[in-house]
Amino acid sequence: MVTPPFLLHAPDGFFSTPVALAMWAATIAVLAISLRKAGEDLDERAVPLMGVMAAFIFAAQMFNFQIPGGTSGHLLGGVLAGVLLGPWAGTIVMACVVGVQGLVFQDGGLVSMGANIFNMGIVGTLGGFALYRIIAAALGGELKGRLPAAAIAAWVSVEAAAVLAAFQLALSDTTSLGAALVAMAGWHALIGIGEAVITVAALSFIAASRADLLEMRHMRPSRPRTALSGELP
Amino acid sequence: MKIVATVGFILALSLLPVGSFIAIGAAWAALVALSMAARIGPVRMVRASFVALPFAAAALPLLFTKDGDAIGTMDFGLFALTATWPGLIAVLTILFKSWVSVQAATMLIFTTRFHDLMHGFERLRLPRLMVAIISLMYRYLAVLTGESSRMMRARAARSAALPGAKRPSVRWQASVVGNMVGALFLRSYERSERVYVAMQARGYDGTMVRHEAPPLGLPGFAAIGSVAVALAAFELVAFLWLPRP
Amino acid sequence: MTGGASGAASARPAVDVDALTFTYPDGTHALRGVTARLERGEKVALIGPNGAGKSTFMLHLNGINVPQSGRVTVAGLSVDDRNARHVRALVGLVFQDPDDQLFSPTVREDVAFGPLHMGLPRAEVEARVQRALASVGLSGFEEKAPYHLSIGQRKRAALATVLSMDPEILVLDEPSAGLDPRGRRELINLLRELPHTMLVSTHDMRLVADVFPRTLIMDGGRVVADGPTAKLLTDGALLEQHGLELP
Amino acid sequence: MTGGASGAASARPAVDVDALTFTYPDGTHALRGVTARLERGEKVALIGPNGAGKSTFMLHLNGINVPQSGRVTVAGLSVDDRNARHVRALVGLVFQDPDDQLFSPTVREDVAFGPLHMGLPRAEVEARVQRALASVGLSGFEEKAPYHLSIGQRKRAALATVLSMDPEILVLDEPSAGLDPRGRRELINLLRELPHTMLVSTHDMRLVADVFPRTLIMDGGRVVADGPTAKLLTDGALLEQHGLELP
Ligand SMILES: Nc1ncnc2c1ncn2[C@@H]1O[C@H](COP(=O)(O)OP(=O)(O)OP(=O)(O)O)[C@@H](O)[C@H]1O
Ligand SMILES: Nc1ncnc2c1ncn2[C@@H]1O[C@H](COP(=O)(O)OP(=O)(O)OP(=O)(O)O)[C@@H](O)[C@H]1O
Ligand SMILES: [Mg+2]
Ligand SMILES: [Mg+2]
Repeated sequence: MVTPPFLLHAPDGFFSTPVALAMWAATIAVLAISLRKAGEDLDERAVPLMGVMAAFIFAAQMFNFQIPGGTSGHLLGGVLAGVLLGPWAGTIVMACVVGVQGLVFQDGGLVSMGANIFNMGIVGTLGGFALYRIIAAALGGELKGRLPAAAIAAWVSVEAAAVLAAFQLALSDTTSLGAALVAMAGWHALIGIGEAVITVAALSFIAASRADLLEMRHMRPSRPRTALSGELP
Repeated sequence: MKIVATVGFILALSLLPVGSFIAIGAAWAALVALSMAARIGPVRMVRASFVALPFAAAALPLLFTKDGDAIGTMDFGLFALTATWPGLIAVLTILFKSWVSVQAATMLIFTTRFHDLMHGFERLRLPRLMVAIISLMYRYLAVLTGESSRMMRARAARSAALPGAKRPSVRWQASVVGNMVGALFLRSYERSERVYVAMQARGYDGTMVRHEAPPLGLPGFAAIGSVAVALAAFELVAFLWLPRP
Repeated sequence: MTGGASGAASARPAVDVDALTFTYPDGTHALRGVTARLERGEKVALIGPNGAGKSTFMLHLNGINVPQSGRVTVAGLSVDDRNARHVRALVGLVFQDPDDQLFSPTVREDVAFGPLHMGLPRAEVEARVQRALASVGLSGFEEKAPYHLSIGQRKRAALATVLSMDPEILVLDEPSAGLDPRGRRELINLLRELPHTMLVSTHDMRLVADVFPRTLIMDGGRVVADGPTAKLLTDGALLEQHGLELP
Repeated sequence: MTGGASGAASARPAVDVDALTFTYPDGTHALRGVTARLERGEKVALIGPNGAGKSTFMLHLNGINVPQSGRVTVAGLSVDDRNARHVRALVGLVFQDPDDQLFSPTVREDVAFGPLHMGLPRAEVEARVQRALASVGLSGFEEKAPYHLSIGQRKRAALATVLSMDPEILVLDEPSAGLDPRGRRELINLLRELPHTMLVSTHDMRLVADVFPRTLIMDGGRVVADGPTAKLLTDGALLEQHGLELP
């Protein structure tokens, strides 16, 4: 019933107005920067690529698995989006995902959307990607080093989003900091493990099938393979 | 226009002071009246609004952490939790606010076609790149969630169990999900390439040409203005005159 | 021992479906009383226009959908929520799009998924993987990424992913879709060789005529005809009435 | 005025391709010297096994791929980077999967996409949308989301998205894939009625026999046969050699 990562999708009413508006301001500022940066290194393929990728993140969050105890785990996708699309485009895509979830599917509120985008889209993707880059560089930059880097970044990104949400709830006087931290951070420490396993498995799957897609930060057209374009070399 | 009104409405709600149950109730009544006018059964709206419930857990601790007159104490042996009146009121305020807000947003969705929503965003100066991404995303949501549910169905079809055999580990299941995510990514990536070629074939060269959204005009601004005045008045009344416990 | 699925079942029909109905949550009446019976070892085609309910019906045979009313019995085992997982070991369901079915980085892992999930020991899993790949002619492809296979190879790999579970009954949804004529020919030969009880839905009348002695026609959520393929596929009026055509 | 595309072209062939080669960046030689010529108003089928190069060839006719060597001329206009945009207004290309082609939230927006990008005025765009939808039998579906259409309707909507650009030449990749027999029949009637010059790739030999007087067979990146359908499709040895089969 309760799909835990979506506890990060706060509905309206849980953040006080000043907190919600402040987070909106921060979100808009970062998105503006992302749009400019993404505009610099994406070509006219950007629109179809990012549109379909946003739908992909959304659909990928549907895959679930049973955790003993009756709940189920699934992907959040911030670090994955950052690694696959680059940090700026990934941030924009995640913002669209969270935005549509709030607007169309009532998964998170409208006034609180600024905070939700900030926690999941910006901290998760931009922050997660930065961490991924730093660790990957420290490990030598090879694929072998990049997978553990992605694992750590994925775990930290979920945990950081949860801690941030806890602080926002406490600042809003919705709950006490201690209780929020214990509930959110504790629970998401576990969720984060799932996130890390899924992110690593997804990246190694892609590395095994289309390593070229992981090489480039922004993608170029390559071979479209329709359902029927048969015999491969 | 509707977007502005909805966000304004929710903003006004969230500004209400703790304990303004009458004001929240009034806002809810207004919403229900509107929904009747728009012929969406209130049942449909209320049902859609229960998504906020799981989040109630986050507010519950407040019940115990506010100082004030105690309602009751739960004794857990090692420590005791004391629920207080101010705590209860705070929790209820949050829950009601959030419940009514969700219904307001639901109503926006039920009464506005996605297409018009996009036009609305263009008027609100959402960057065109994002508008274009969101419309494409919305279009391909159905296609890709269809793919992901078929993949899950195929997984279920092979998830057999022999009597007495042990369950596969959580870790293994999580990595299977990771593989499925990877497979879906490749399918989606290739889809995006085919979509790009299909767009190119019809003259796309990087800019999305669309019909301009019809301009808002004087009536539009007047409507927004009056909504703003109404909400401000509502706020004032709620702060100054309506009784709160 | 729950039902003597393999030994004692030989006298029982492989599949026995009685007055099955199914309505999707959005109110679509997809099945309005389906009754059908397959004997062990029979190969039966299931044809009918788009939306007839063929796929919905097939999902019942393996417990992914459970009967809302009516009854489905597979190898003597009644299909319900409780033993759906057990039934899945008996019925191998292959979907139309092999990309839905192949979600592992290598062919081996995909074919091993079912046996691993059943909790079989490692050596047994490996033996089954080898056997399943050999029977579809893909021995030696263990380490390939399914992604790099041609459409015809992916179709066969998808079949191998359920053969490795040693099912008694194969249920295939549109196996020939998207194949070129040579690929179709290979598929036809493969289906002829496999010894399993088979129910196969398709729009490909040539495939029906070539492989299946018996045919069911569905339309509007019901089985509207059931008989020898040779007889049904020459009844122009019947086919016409259900939006089908002569092979 | 760039080439008198419509008036003076009547004497010229609709499509003229000479010694066209194309290699993908990964080194696959997809086309190894394709030569072909279509007269105005001709309806030609393009058949061949998976991977023969049919789709790659079709992408050249509309300037999405430009010739690496050899020459492609469409209605007297040589296809190169410079006039690719102009060529796209002459050649309507429809892809196999209608979900790739229908990328807008409503049918109207999708059908209007081409004309809008040609810079036509609003009223003209709307008139063309109506005309295109009428000719595929989908008038009244303007506000529908593609998601809510059946597969047959989506296929026809995809065709409307290029008809609205008023092309001279239609290039269709696998138009009958996934349709049930009735849907196929409707498609066949539609293709017969449309007056355009047509090049259509397919694995559906019945479709070829029913609609196209002339057929091209491709294999291994070359056109290996070209002639009247009636003659090619009865040449069992030729078909066999290229992995095809009699209709
Ligand atoms: N983007 C690409 N990059 C590299 N190779 C490609 C690409 N697209 C196709 N190919 C290869 O080029 C060859 C021709 O492919 P093409 O899709 O044109 O064949 P086709 O005749 O359309 O096949 P089908 O009947 O399966 O649609 C094949 O070997 C294919 O694998
Ligand atoms: N998940 C779903 N929710 C609601 N309705 C559905 C769903 N899946 C199928 N349907 C509807 O149920 C009916 C039967 O569909 P089904 O897919 O079983 O037909 P089919 O015979 O397999 O058709 P096709 O030949 O196109 O595969 C159709 O009217 C279809 O629109
Ligand atoms: Mg079906
Ligand atoms: Mg092709």
